[in-house]
Parts: sequence; structure tokens; C-alpha cells
Amino acid sequence: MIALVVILVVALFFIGIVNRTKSLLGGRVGPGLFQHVHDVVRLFRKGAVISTTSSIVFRLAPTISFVAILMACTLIPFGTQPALLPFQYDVVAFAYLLALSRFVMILAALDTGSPFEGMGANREGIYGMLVEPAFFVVFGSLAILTGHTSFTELFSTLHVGSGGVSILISVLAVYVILQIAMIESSRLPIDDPKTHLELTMIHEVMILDHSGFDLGLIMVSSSMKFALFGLLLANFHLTPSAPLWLLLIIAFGVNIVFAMTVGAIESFRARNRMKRNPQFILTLTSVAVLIYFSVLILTNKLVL
Amino acid sequence: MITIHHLPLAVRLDEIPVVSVEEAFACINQYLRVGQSRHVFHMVALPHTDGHRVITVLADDHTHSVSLTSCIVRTGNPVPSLTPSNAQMHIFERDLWERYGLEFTDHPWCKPVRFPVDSFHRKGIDDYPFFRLEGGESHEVGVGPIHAGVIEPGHFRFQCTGEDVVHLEIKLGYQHRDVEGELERARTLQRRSVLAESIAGDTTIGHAWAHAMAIEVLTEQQCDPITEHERVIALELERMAIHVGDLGALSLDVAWQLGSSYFGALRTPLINFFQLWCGNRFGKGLIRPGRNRFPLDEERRKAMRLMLAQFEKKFTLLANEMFSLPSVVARFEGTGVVTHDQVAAIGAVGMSARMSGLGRDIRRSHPHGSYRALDHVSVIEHGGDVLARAAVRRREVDASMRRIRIVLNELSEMSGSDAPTVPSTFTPNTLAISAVEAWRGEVVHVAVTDQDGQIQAYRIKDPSMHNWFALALAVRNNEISDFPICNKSFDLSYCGHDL
Amino acid sequence: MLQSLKILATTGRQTIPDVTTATLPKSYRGRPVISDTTCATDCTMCKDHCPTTAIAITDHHVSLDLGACVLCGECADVCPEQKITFTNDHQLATNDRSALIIAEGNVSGISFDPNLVRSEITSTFGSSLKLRQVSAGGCNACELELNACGNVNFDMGRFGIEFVASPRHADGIVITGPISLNMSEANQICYDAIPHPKIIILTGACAITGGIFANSPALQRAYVDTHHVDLYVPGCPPHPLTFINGILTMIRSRRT
Amino acid sequence: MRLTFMVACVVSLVIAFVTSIPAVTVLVTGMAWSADIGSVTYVADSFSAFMVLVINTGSVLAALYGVRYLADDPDGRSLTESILHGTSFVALHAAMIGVVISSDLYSLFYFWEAMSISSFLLVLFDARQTKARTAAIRYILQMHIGAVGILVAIGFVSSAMGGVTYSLVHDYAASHQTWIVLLPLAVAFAMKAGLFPLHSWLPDTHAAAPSHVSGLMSGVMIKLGAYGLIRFGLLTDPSTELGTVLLVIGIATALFGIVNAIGQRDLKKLLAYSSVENMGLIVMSVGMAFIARGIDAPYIEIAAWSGVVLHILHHMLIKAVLFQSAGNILHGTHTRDLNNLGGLIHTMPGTVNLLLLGGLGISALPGSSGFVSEFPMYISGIKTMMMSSTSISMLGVFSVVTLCLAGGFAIIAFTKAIGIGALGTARTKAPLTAHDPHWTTRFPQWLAFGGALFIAVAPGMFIRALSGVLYGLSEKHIPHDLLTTLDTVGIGQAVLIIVVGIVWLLRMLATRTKPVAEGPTWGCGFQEGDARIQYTATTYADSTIEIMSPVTDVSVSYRHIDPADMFPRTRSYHTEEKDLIANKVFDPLAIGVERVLRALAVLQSGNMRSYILYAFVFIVVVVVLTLAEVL
Repeated sequence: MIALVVILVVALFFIGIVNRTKSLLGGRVGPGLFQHVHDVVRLFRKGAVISTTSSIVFRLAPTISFVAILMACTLIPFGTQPALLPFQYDVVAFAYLLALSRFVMILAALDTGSPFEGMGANREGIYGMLVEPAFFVVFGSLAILTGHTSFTELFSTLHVGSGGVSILISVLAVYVILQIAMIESSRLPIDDPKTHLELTMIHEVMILDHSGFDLGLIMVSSSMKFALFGLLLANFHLTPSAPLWLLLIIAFGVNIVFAMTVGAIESFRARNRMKRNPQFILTLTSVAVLIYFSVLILTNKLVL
Repeated sequence: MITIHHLPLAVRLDEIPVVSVEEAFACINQYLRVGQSRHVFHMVALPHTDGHRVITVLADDHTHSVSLTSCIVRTGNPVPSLTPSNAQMHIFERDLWERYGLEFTDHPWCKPVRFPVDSFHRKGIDDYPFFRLEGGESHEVGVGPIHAGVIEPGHFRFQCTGEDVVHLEIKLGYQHRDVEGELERARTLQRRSVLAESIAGDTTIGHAWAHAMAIEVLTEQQCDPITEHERVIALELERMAIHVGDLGALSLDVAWQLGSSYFGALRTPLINFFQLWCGNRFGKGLIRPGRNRFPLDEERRKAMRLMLAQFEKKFTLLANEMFSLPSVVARFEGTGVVTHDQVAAIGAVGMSARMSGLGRDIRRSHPHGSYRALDHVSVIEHGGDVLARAAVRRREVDASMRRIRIVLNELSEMSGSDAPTVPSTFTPNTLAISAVEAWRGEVVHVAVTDQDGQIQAYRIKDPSMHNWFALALAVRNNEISDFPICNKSFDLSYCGHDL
Repeated sequence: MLQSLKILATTGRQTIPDVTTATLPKSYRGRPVISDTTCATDCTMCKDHCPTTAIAITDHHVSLDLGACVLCGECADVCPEQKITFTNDHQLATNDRSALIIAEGNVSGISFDPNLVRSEITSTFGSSLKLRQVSAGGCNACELELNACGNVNFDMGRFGIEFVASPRHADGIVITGPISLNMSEANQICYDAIPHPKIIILTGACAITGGIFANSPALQRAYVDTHHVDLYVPGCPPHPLTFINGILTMIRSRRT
Repeated sequence: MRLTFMVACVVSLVIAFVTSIPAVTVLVTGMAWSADIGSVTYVADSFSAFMVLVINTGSVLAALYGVRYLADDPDGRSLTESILHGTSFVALHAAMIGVVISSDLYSLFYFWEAMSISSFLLVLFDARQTKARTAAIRYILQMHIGAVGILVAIGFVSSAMGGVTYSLVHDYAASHQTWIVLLPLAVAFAMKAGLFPLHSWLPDTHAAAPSHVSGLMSGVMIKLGAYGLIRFGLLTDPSTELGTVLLVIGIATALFGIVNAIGQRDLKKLLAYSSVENMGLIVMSVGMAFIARGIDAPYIEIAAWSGVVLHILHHMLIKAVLFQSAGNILHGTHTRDLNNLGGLIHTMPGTVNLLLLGGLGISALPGSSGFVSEFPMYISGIKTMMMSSTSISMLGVFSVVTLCLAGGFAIIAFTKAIGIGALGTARTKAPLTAHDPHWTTRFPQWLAFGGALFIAVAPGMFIRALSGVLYGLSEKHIPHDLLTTLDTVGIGQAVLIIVVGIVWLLRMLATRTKPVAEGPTWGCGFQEGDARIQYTATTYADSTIEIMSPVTDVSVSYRHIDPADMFPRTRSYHTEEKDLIANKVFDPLAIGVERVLRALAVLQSGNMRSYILYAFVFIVVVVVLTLAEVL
């Protein structure tokens, strides 16, 4: 329960911090921390224009996508505090809920019959597919390491500094999850939410035709997705012995650092050429495989 | 064919030879066969008793000369097209076809250019025959007229197979507001000047200067050297401002925030200097026939030197970073290549030619004003890709900065004389041509007066007329997601093309 | 990375801290002022030299329509009485078309009528406003200035005001250019694609009256005549400060 | 036509009813059923009983759909054709039941042949089309290559053991080299199951067959290949090695199938390749179970078997939904080419809704039966990863990566099928004039979907009900926490569906008072809307095919624009998707064989003198060889 609250609170300011960081590093004042919230409130108040080409799929997709992300949030624990709906192998459900969100948004994009949205949909499908092996290999490796297969149990024993966890594995795992978070949230270097060009975007171009409440819902979903991964990263750092207030501080601290990292990355580098993206994502899988072998060595399982 | 050295020029209409269509076309073919040093400047049609008198203006970069020939094309009497042998003629012939209904028997691509209000064919803007891939397996992407960013309208039609672009066709005309017609109808110098400044807001100085020169030559007035020097500064400052802005825009399109922010910030002092100088950030209101309205006095020269010094430091730092950042260079390198042969074939001008090794530069080939005394060296790159275009911009900023400093120093040792009064009627039955190397390339203005000394035809050629085709070629066989940086690297004018 | 940090350090924060009080150099040609000195008999120099139709002379009284004025300053140059002068005041935007007509002796700034602002504008867009720009036959100068609004110096984004790609995401349309015939239909399509409530902002003399192109046969300005305009931003092109301050005044206005 | 098939449908129902009662009894009591008919013994243990139920459900769904589908058939059929079709249908149903209750290789062979021939006749339904004829003939040829495998096995076993009952097969395998009997049988089963690289008959046949038959073949018949592999795998005391081989083949099949599904623009071929993928996943899971048995990991084994059983059920139901939707679309638009479709959701909403739900299911997304059936596979995969042996652990990694990649590819494939086929705007006139068929065609679809939904929300219940089957396969009881996990997943799925409903209601409430306008899709203000500005089935697959080019075979016919050609003339762009194996291996092989035969045909000159010459040469050779004491 506490995890869900943390995710919702982080979702409120996460994008704000990313943008604040970017503003700071771009030499400008920039929008306020809660500009994102203002934007959503405005959208919830607005009417909508719906394409005559589109169907119920287009209208329903943001709702399903939102619920899928919401359900994914219920799987994430907060340190030793269990998640709302923990069960064995919920890692699988987590990945598939994100896939569900992707599936319906792709269909909604194709529903409009616009070439740009088709383009975004196509890219989203491919990159989403390519990123999954890395996710599963990392969490499989962590399962080997801890002997647990649900997020709740996994993080109740695993955190930086817990016995037997080498710093290397944590660092690599955090790196991979960070990159997955960036890809899933359509940020640099795969996608750029700020370019505003139909031909180069992935996620943003898929929602070109959504308006009003539905668009607001999509924006809420994407901030929650960020917070979701933020908490996932934070869980690596939540030591069970610490008091709750300290854990909260750590969790928010990790999220703030995460957001600032995203902002910094987006300030200092350019995005990839589109055709380089698959290669980039596959590199991530090889890092995941590296983690897997490190874990095997660490648990004395590697017999050659 | 009549050949004249030095621009701007004024020539009496009856001095331009009138030959048969076949002879004229053979003559043009002959002229252009010499090679890349020659290209077509403009093609103007004037109404004639039983058709149109088509005057072709050709330029030779080596001999610094311009040649004119003309022929009478009768209405409803198809003539052979020059395009199959010289691709660069296509846009002018299409213009004649669209505007006056002149028919060409073998033009391979006779399609509307800008859907003008006085079009012969009266076609609506949504009636355009796009090139298509048959078979229903490839798809098209249509972008525009309203683009994602705050930019001008134009429609791009891509023939795609997945992420790859097979062919791009560009349909323009949305910005058409009949500037040429308004210039012909205008009766005061003020109105003409403001209209000329509104041809393309990003080339205010270039067009205003070309217009002023055309009027000056039609009224046989000379500007004093100070005025000419100040115009050089204005033109180079405009070049710098746009190039810096475009480097920022290129950074934005590859999502490099640092570049987009700080190049954007670096453009500000440049255009703010215009604001300090003439009260407008784009230099509107500065250049008038025969004079500049706002002097570049000692105080402003000092401010400019200071501004340039600060600018240079930051610009060098940022540009070095841009051209050494792997993620940026990886996006630019090899993207949107237009080869030297292609550039030469389509008659590209200005920086769109210079990025692929074709040194076409009015400041060198047909110098005007103070450029005659300055031995100009053009910036030339050979890659033909986005990186080459970015590099041309970067190096031209540096070159312009040096040029401005030299001219500033010369200015402080010059003393002025009174500006001439420019009359509002002109030499009758005359054709005047002026050309300015604006930041995109050659801006050519052609003014033709009638027997009353009033302007009967005013024709403007923005460099974009030639160069849009280069963009179409650049995108072929590229990824569609690279189109924005290709487009931005050329940064062509929609309104200059649509007029 | 080090290089990037060096750039950050040398350039630093560029933003104008407070746009509402920022001033421009004296040489900037902003709001014109017409003094109430009497003209020489039958002198129409200013009207004759005006490149647009901004200046009207009725009963020897000169008035200037900022909606048509391109701020070239030619009238000030030719007036033998120096009756017309240009100040550096950039706060020119208003929601009241009549406020743009500057009469003799009117030295105060351009007035803004908060009572004309629709209530849904202040209630919905108070801290977030996304705009879709339509460029319809202008010369690209307005577009460049609108782009400049979002740059580091003017940083319009800090007020939650941004230009967006899709009209579906937008709350209003910003029109630049005199609306060419070829662009009129696309403009209408774009407006129709914006969800309610939505606003219309006309930017630049061209958009407001047609400006220098007012009499061109290639225009189709029925759209402007048939829709309620929420904000006029005069100028040729309007300064970024003019645009930002105009919008801020509108979304922050309180009815009296 | 309609009447004859109705009779077939009734007969099929009767068969289903009659056979289901003993099958259910077996499942409930856990006692095997057996009967002697003549000298042959038929046995149905719990696994057979389960398969009988699967066969019955699939056949009944197909029969119900077929009645209406054939009524809407545009082509007139003769009475003979109709009777042949109806009879073949019933024969197929019966033959399939026969296959799973056989207890000796002879009867297996007879039923196997009956199954192949009856399904061949069913595929031939559209024999007037060359494509259907070619596909059917290829199918029957390949099936006979498989059948030879069974004959070979019979030869080995009967010569060594004097009989061919399954228990003798077991004894033979125990006393001889296992692979001698297993390999020829495996060829037969793998051929039927459409396992890589023996799958190439499957897409063409499925596309050519009438849709109720495609659904039946894909949903049920090819599963019998898996049945055979499981049955005989278990008979031969499966080892880790056998498991690994099956796992690898399964992985190859799954990935090859789904990647090629993306490449297809024929809707039914796309579905067919997706069946290849699902067979791959099933076989992979079987392999996993065998591995687990070999290393004595009961939890993994049970999880893998649960995956197999649930996936067989899920795939049977969902493929029925999908193929029947495809049938409706084919009848409505007279095309299966996705490049000619689009916008069907406006003209055929009833059909497209089912296509959507089926697409969610087949992509194994949360809220669907596919998710619960792949979930135990993930459990077995991750659990295997956690095993102590490095090589076993890596097999786990491979299976997990395969599952998630297959899931990702399936999303691309089915967003293509639905998004390009049913959404957006119509690419040709065909979809514009289409309309939903009579509701009765959708009745079996909803029935099937209802079943799938039931699995989705109550997987634990199914596993409990099928505990006998799992016990029969693994001889182990289901661990309690596996059941709890599956129960939680089921509840989670139900919660997901309910929360979607709640949020949707809230959204309706929140937007009730908001002004909603309708307009064209935002196309940058361009006036002329055009169906050409949409991704096509070909271009949507383009990027994936490019990345996966080693396992796909798409030929492009297009004349490139010369760089010097400024004003290109109109040209066409055409692609053709082929099956890599069929095109690069089997076809050249067939052509080679044909070439050899043709070369030999030169001898057949028709000239009497040459025959005399041959006879002479023959005699000389024989004499020479005899003299040399070779003969």
C-alpha cells in the first residue's frame, strides 16, 4: 500500500524534476515542478475532438493502458513492506502489464489511420519487443541470487549492502533497469519527447490524435510508469533495518537522483539514429547476460 | 545573346535579342553545356502581342558576366522543353506553364509550382499529381502544410517502404500572397521597400538590398561607400544570426539540448544588435533605395565589436563541442547526401551548392557593392551531407565575423556624403537585374519598366527556387526519421519560393 | 562532458528574469504616439508614405491603426511637425480591437479589457496553455519570433505556455500571416481539430488586418471575420516580449 | 450444402457426446477406460481423455461455425462435393479420437492415415483454385512422408518384439537404442505438429482450407502431433537429452513461426504461422518437462505440464475464435490480403470485436487465457534458471527469453493483423461493402471466447480439474503453492478486467458534460484524405523483417530510382513473402529430384531400337559382372 502511495507521490513531481534539471542545464528558468500536474488538470477540464476514422478501440485504449500501469504498480513492494498484490513470479505479470499497455496504445494509434501514428506504433512494437529479454534476464538473475521469485520477496532480501550482493551486480542491474525505464518511457537516446516532430518520435506521435480527458489519462500513465521504475530502482537501496522515515527519504532521494540523471542525459547527448536503436537495445541484453553470469559465479554455480 | 559584365545591370528591352524559339533554346543549351561554372539565373515572361516574350537570364561565374536572350512563345503553341537536357530549367518552365499556360512538349515533370492566384490553369492547391509507387504495398506519408513545429507551411509527400524513403516530392504554394503582383502595383518607394523586406523575413537584408539595387540601377543612382559598407555588415550579420539559429535548430532536431539552448541564446545578441541599430530584430526598415535609414555610428560600432568579441568566445566553444560530440556527429555524418553531380545538375546555389563542392557564390562571381573591393573567399565543403551543411554554416559564421571586423575598421576611416534622392519613376523600357548572396544563396530581382517608367513586371528569385529540389534528392534512400535534420540543414524558404 | 560543463559555466543562465517589466533599447520602434499638435493644412505626408493603410486622417485628426502598422517608422520620418513618434513600449497586445487604434494625444499604453476575456480561459488555462501555430502566408519573421519566445532568453515555457505539434493537444490557435487563399482551408481544418474551449490569437499586422498584403487578391480572410478573436498581438513582427506579455495578461486577468 | 453439413454437424455432436461421457468419467475417477473392439484394444488414460475432450470441443465449435459459414458460401457446390465435405469432417473428428485412444502402432497408423486423408479432402474444398489444390497435394505428400516414419517404427518394433502395442514399444525402447524407434515416429509427429523445419505445409494448407477447417486443423489436429511426441516420449522414459532436443526444436519453431507471422499479409497465413509458434511453445514446454524429469525437479515438471495442458486448451479455443473471424472477413470482403483491408471495425463490428479479443488472447496479454497458459511456462523457465547446473540454468534462460521474445513478436504480429486489417480506413472498396455475417456464425466464437475467459479468470480450477491428467503425465501431485499462484493470477486477471470497467465508467462520468466534436484524423491540415497514407501490411512488417532477415524470406521486385534520375517515372513496388524452408530447402530439393528424373526420362525415347540396346547393355553388364565374380 505504501508503495502505491510512494509511486503516486513520485509521479506528481518526477517529470517536473526531469524538466527542472534540463532547464537548469539549459540555462533557463523553465516550468515549475508541478507544471505537469497543471497540464493534466487542464486536460481533465477540456473537451475532446475524436477522429471520425477511429472506433471504440481508440477511446478505450487510454483507460486500459492506465489500468495496466496501475496494476503494475500494485506489484511493486516498498522495501520489506509487501506490495498490494504480491504473488510468485509477479515479475512476469509486471512485464506483461506493460506489454498490454503497449498493445492497446499501438492499436489506438493504428485506429486513426494516420501515417505518423502507424510509424510510432511500428517503432513502439519493435523496441518494446527487443527490450524484454534484458528485463527477464536481469530479474531471473536476481531470482537466482536471492532464491525468490516475486518482487516482494526479492526486495525483502536484496538491497545494496545486503550480504553476498556484489556491488557490481547491483550497479549493472540498476544500469539496465534505468535504461529499460528510459526506453519504456520513450526518453533519450531512443526517443525524444521534446522534438515535436512527427517523423522522428515514437511515443508522442502515437498519441497525436488523443485529446482532452484521454490525453490526460495517458500523461498520468506515463508519469506513473516513470515512478514505477523509480521505485523499482529505489528498492535496491532500501535496507530493511532502517526506520520507515529513513526509507521514505531514501526512496524519494533515489527517485530524485533518477529524475536528475534522466535530465542530465537528455541535456548532454543527442538521440540515436532510428536504425541504431535495435542495436542499442540489444547491447542492454548483453549487459543483462553479463549480470547473469556474474550471479552464477557469485553463487558458485558456474561449472565449466 | 547579349552579355553584360557586372551586376546590378540595367539593359534596354530592345537591346535584348529576340530570336526564334529553336534558336534561343539551342543557344541556352550551348551556353549551359560549358559546365558547372554556368547556371540559369532567371526566366521571365512578358506579355507580347500574340503570346509571351520569354527572357532567359544566364550567369557565368568565371567571367563574372550575365547573358540574356529572348524568344516569343505563342500561346497554344507547344515548344520543346529544356528540362530533359538541363534539369535546372525545370522549375522555371513549370512556372511559365503554370502562370501563363505555355506548353512544353517533353517536360518530364510539368506540375504546379506555387498555385498562384493568377494561375493560367486555375488549379486548387489540393490538385497535385504526386509521383507514386504502384502496387499498394508501399505507403505514403504526407506531412504538412501544418508542421509539428512553428514553421512555414509546405507539403511533403514521401513514398516509403517501412522506415525508408524511396522518393520525396515537395508541394509548395501555401504561402503564396502575390508579392510580385503587389510590387508591380505599389506606387511609393516606402511600400515597395517594406514589401521587399516581407518577401522572406529571414532574408530581410538580402531581399531589401537586392530590391534597393534594382531600383538604384533603374534610377541611375549611386550609393555612397559608407552605405555599401553598412549593408555588407547587415548582410553578414543576418547570415551569422540565421546560421547560428539553424545550428541550434539542428541540435534540437537531434535532441541535443545543450546545443539547442545555447546556440539559441547566441543568436539573440546578433539579432538584438539589429534592434539596437535599426529598431527591429530582423533589420526591417534599414535599407531603402539609395540610403540606409539608420547610420552605424561610432557608438554602435563599438557595441558591435564588444558583442562580437563575447559572441566569438562562446560560439567557438560550443561549435567545437558540437562537432566533436559523437552522438551528434553520428546523426549528421552520411545523412542526406546530395552528390556534387546532383547539385550541379539541379543548379543548386549558395550554401546548398557549396556543401557539395560547387563553389557558387555571388559575392565572388558577381560581386555587388563593397564586395567588389573585397576579395571574397567562399567556404566550401565536399561531403554533401548534413554534417557538411552544418560545417559550412559554422565556417561561414567565422568568415562573416572576420568580414564584419574588417569592414568595421574601414568604416571608421570613411567620411560620408549626402544620400541621393531617389525619384519614383524609372528609366522606361528597361530590364534591371540585381543579385545578392544572401545566407541561403543568390537572391535575384528582375524589374522591367514600361514606356511610362512604371514597373510592369517584378520577378523575384529566392535561392530556394533552385534548392528545394536538393532537399528532395537528399532524402531519397534515407530513413524517414532523418528527414527533419535534412530539412533543417538546408532551411529553405517557403515564402521566398511561394512569393 | 567536461566541455559541456565549461559551456554551462561560461554562458550561464540567460533568461530574462521578469518579462513583464523588461524594457527594450530606446532605438526599438514600439508603440507609436501621436501628439495633439495641429497639422499643417492639408498635409497628408504621413498617410501618403505609409506603406500600409494604418494611418487615417479625419477632420485633420491623425489616427493610427496598430493592427495594420508595420512599425517601419516612415511616417515619423516624413512628418514635418514631428507629430508621430515611436516609443520603445513593447506591451502592445490586447483583446480589444478598438484599443489598437491610436488616436491623437493618446500617450498611455494599449489597454486590455479583462471583462472581454471569456471565463473558461482564465479558469482552464491559468497555469497551462498549449498553442498550435498556423503560418498562413506570412514572411516567416513572426514564426521566428514565436520560436524565440520559447528560447532560453524569453523562456515562455516557464509560464506553462508552449507550442505543441498536434492541434488535438492544443488549447488555441496562433495565426501568423495574412491567411493566403491556399492556406485558408488548412487553417480552418486546424481550428476545427482543437478541442473546446479554445482561443484564437492573431499575431502580427498581417494576421490582424492583412498588413502590407491587405489588398492582395491571393488572400482569403473570411476566417478572421467570422470568428471571435481572443488576442491581437500587433507588430511586424511582434517582439517575443509583446507576445508573452499579451498572453500572460490574458490568462491572468481578473474580471472587475 | 447447408443441409448436408448440418447432418455432419449433428453426427459430430453425437460423436462428441458419446465420447465425452467416458472421457469425463476417466478424468473424474482417474481410472483409465479401455475396450476391446475385435482384436484391437483401445485405451484412454487421463491424458487421452483430456485430448478427447479437446478434440470434441474443437470439432463441435468448427461444426457449428461450418453450418452457417457454408450457408454463406458464394460458390455453388454439387451434392457430391457437399456430401464428401460433410463425410470428411465427421471422418476427421472420428479419426482424431481414434488416434488418441489407440494403444498399438497399427491402429495409430490407420487412424493417422484416416486423419491425413480426411483433412486432405477438407482442404480440397476449394479445389477449383489452383493454390488450394497445390497446397492440398503438398500436404498429403508431406503427411505420407510422416506416415512412412510410423511404418518404419512398426517394422522395427514388430520384428524385434513380435507386436506393436505401446507397452511393447516401451520394452523395445528400454532394451534397444531408444532413438531407433523414437526418431521415425518423431518425424511423423513433428510433421503433423508443424515443427521447424517440417512446418512448411502448414501455412499454405491453413490458408487454403475453408475457415472452419483451418480452425479445426490449427486448434486441434496439429496438437495431435504434440500428443504423439508426449505419448511416445513418456513411453521411452524421457531423459534430459530428449528434453533438450525438444526444447531446442520448440524454441526454433516458436521464434521462426512468430517472426514469419509478422511477415505475412495473408490474414490466414499469419494465423497459421502463429499456430506454428504456439506449437513451438508447447513442444518447448514438453521439452522442459522432460528435462525436469531427467534432473528430478518435480516443481518444474508439474509447472511445465500445466503450461502444456493449459496452452493446448487456450490455443484450441482462441484459434477457433481467430480463424472463424478470419472466415467472416473472407466472406465479407472476399479477400484475405491485409493490404486490401482496413476500417472493418466500422462495417463488421461484431467480427472485429472477436478478432480483437482473440488477438489479446493469442498475444498472451494479461486478462486473457494466453497469459495464464504461458505463466506456468515462465515458472518452469525461471525455476530452471535457478537450478544449480550451469547448462540446465542456461536452458532456462533460453526458454524464458524465447517466451518473452515470442510475446513481443506476437504483439507486432497481432497489432498488424488487427490494426492494418480492421482499423484505420479502408484501403480498397472491399471492406466498405462488407457487413457482419449472421449472428449464428459468431455464436461458436463467443462460446469459444467464453471458455477462454473462464480459463483466464479461473486457471486454478482447471488445473485442479485436470490434476489427474497432470498426474498421469508426471506421476506427481501438484504442489500447493503452484495452485495458489495460479489462483492469484486468475484473481488478478479478474481484478484487471473489473478495474478497467470501473475506470471506463469513471471516464464516462467525467467526460459526460464535456463538449466532444468529431473531425478527420489530424493529417497536418492536408485536405485530401487518402487511404494510401497509412501503413500497409507490408511496410508495417518491414522493420521487423529487416532485423530478422536471417530467418525470413521476402523477395522485393522494384526498380530503384537512379541517383541521376531527377524526374522518375511511375514504377511499382512489390514484395512476396515466402517460407524460408520451403523456398530454400524443399523447393530446390524437389526441383533437383525432378531434374534427375527428367534426365533419366531421356532414356525413355520410345524407339524400339534403343530398348533393344538397353537390353543388350544389360545382358553384357550382367555377364561381365558374373565373370568378375561380383554377383
